[in-house]
Amino acid sequence: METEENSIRALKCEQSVLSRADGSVMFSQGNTVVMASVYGPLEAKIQKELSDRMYIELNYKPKTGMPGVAERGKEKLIKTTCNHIILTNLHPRTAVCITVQEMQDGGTLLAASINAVCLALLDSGLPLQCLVAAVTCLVDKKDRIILDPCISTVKEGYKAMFTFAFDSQKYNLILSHCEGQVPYQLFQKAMVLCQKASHVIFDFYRQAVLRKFSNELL
Amino acid sequence: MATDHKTLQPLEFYKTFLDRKSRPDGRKLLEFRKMTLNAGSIGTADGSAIVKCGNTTVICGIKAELAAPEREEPSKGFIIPNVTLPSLCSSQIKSGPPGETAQAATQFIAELVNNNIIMDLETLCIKVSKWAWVLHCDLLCINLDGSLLDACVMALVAALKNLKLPIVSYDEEMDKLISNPDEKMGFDTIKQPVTSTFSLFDNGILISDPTFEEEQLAAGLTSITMEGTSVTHMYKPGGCTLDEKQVKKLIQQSELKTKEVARLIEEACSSSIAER
Amino acid sequence: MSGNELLSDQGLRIDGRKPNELRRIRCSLGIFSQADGSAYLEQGNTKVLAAVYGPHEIRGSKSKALHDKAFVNCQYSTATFSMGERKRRPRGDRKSTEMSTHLEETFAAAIRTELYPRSQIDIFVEVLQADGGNYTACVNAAMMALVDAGVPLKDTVVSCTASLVKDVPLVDVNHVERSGGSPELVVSILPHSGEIVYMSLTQRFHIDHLSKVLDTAIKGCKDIGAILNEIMKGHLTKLDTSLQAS
Amino acid sequence: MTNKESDKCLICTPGQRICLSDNQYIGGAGTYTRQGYITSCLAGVVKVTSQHDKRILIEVRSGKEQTVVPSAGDVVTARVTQINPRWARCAILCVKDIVLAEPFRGQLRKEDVRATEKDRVEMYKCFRPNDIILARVLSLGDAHSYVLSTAENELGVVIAYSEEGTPMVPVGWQEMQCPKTYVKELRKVAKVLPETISNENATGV
Repeated sequence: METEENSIRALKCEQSVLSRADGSVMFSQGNTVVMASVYGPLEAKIQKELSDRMYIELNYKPKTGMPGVAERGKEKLIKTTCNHIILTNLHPRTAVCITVQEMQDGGTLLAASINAVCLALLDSGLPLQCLVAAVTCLVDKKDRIILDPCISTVKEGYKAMFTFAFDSQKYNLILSHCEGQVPYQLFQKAMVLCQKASHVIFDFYRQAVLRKFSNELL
Repeated sequence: MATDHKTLQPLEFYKTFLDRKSRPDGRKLLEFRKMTLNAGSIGTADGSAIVKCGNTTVICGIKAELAAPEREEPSKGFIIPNVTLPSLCSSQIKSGPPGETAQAATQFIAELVNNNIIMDLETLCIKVSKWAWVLHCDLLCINLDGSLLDACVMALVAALKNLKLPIVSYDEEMDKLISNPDEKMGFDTIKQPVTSTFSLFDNGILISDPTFEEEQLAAGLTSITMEGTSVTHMYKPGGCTLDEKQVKKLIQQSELKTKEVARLIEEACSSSIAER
Repeated sequence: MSGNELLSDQGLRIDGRKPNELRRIRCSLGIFSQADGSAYLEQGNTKVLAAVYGPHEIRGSKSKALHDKAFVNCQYSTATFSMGERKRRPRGDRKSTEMSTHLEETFAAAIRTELYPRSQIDIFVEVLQADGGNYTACVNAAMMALVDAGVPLKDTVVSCTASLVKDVPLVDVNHVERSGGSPELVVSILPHSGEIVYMSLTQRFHIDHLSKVLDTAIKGCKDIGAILNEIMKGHLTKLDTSLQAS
Repeated sequence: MTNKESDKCLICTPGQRICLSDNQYIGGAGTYTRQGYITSCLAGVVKVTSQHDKRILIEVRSGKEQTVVPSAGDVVTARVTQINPRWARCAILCVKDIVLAEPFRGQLRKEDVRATEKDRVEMYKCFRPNDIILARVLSLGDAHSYVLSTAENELGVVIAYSEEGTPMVPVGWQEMQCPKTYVKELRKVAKVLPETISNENATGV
């Protein structure tokens, strides 16, 4: 069961695209395009204020229509991931407002929005404990694991689709979200594959930051 | 004095228990709470079940209706789950529009149902692109004491097994549905996924089937849904990290619970009340 | 559903009860860990849950705070699977808000609210299966939950319905009898002092019958009160050993 | 109710008349007098205790610890949630020794912190968020919070956490020290001896 396509699609990102946001990024992974913006730390509303740490508010905006229950599910996933990677106890009684806007659905929306939020946080200069990289992989009908599937392979139908996110220190699992049913060994194999693929994304982060500061230093 | 310590310094109070590998309610770290299941207890619902995992109690009531299937999937019926947390179930839940926990739980159950894990939606279709069954599964949590997803999935599966629908046939020329009320269609052959929730502490300790306080104090939460030996869903919404060893340990632990619950559901559907 | 089906000539009702016979009552207390007080009540096929939180700090708008007594906040909601066909909005519709205000007025009269100034007592009621007499089952369940929560009450509150078919008063009306167009008198009383706290009548009947139907309803309330007291005492004797020690 | 001491204790329900309230009987907790009768307002066991002045006290005790609301004059345990130069906002956790199911909101004004030189109090030198304090309820206050005071020696900070997060040890009635980093922080310390402190520290106070 070799995996023919084991590379991550082309990654492109442009940071500080929004002038008024503290951190913002337009991120694209293959033809999935997501925009993320970070406003904060700002003054929290009275009832939302936490006395010992920063309150994180996250809104996920779909391309068309109003955010529904599915978007609320995604919001909770990304929000608890941010709660882990941002050092929230350094800014008690404040709030940060993170917005994720879907621009184009190329199949792996959840992974792309997590990577976009991580880049936006990098751009905003908030204190982070570690970085996070999310990878999606798909097990098609013939039990082949396809990494970072594009929308056409997803539309063909699949047995299962996994999204894993790893931290940059020990590459441990931070977030996992799966659809579909698959035997345990295949699940384990998919996770290990995604873990290796997350290195590609961490290197991309390093280059993005390098590119950003290089033209500023010139 | 213990109750003061618990309210003033909840985390330290709990850590003293964790160091001795036990928990305030006397359970070991990876031990599940007592589960009770009672199928078919609501007369007005087509299928119903009440599940009690420890103190967390969820009632699932299914009402069936008829509707035309969608154009893109003309041969599929619908299962519409809806998890409601009334303010009756815990002091933290305010009355008003559903909060984040309720919507996240509804989304979790919707994903489980939509990709044919529990049952094939084609069986709900009566006449392709004309008539299909719509099952409104309402999951009502009446006491929230942690690991809500475990109780919801078990209640939904038990209620679906308990569901009885009249057999309906489509009459071509009269363009009408004929149903003979005495014959009932059961759904005993559906697959039975089982969810087990664990909460993770930053010093690497994993505990299973957390209560409401344990969920608040924990650094992370994960729910693994399995069916037999295959993994259906590993839902880990962020929180502290897990390495492969820990993931393997969690999956073995939830395999144990899967057998336990499968037997419980079998017992419940034969007699009406079962306990472990 | 004409009269003679509701009441056969031998004087039996549809479900085989005699006109002055109550439906079977089953009740259990202290069934939830999260609530301060909770109760589950079955009256015939009507199944109701009640939970009490409080007295705690005023939540939401501060305008509701009463400086000298507690503010009683009730919420009545029916489960979507509790009726024949699926109910779209379990809480927001007019009938639920009306029921909630009636519950609030009933219990504001019964609870000794002057002991807890500027605080709030929440009573939540959920109807799991509705077979007529929903309001009465809710009042009885909420009262048992308040007793379980240890909230001081001036007196217990008991509620019962009564109807009139072929000049024969029926007590504890179920859904079939109510939807048959026969009148329904709902009464809530404080049994020891005999005061009527809440009374409502749907449909019409002649004024001469009023006293007859009202007496049946009040007698029904007193019988239900006696049954609930026994259940309360049974529950307390179970806890008695711990009471002896304290 | 007959006067004889029935061996099986009497269980009463709310609204049940217990006995005539005359000078010989007085109603205690869980009862109230109505139309000349002592009536019980709880479901519980009737406790008959005869007092030293030969009058008999009738009480009703229910299984649950009775629900209580902070009232003026009670000593309460609270956690400080918010500080600003004029007042500190806190969440009242326990009243006397009964733990509340849910915290009530309390406010400690600057002039109620100390009995001596009331006006030269600096709040940040006395309290920090997340400290556990003992305070007395002065009054019900305005619509949404109770007015608290720590103007006595036994009232003030009982448990405080240092920057590093470890519980600190009081070393004076104005200072507390972190056992790990030995950093001294200013607090308005309550002169109560928390059990966790061994005796030889007490002499240092």
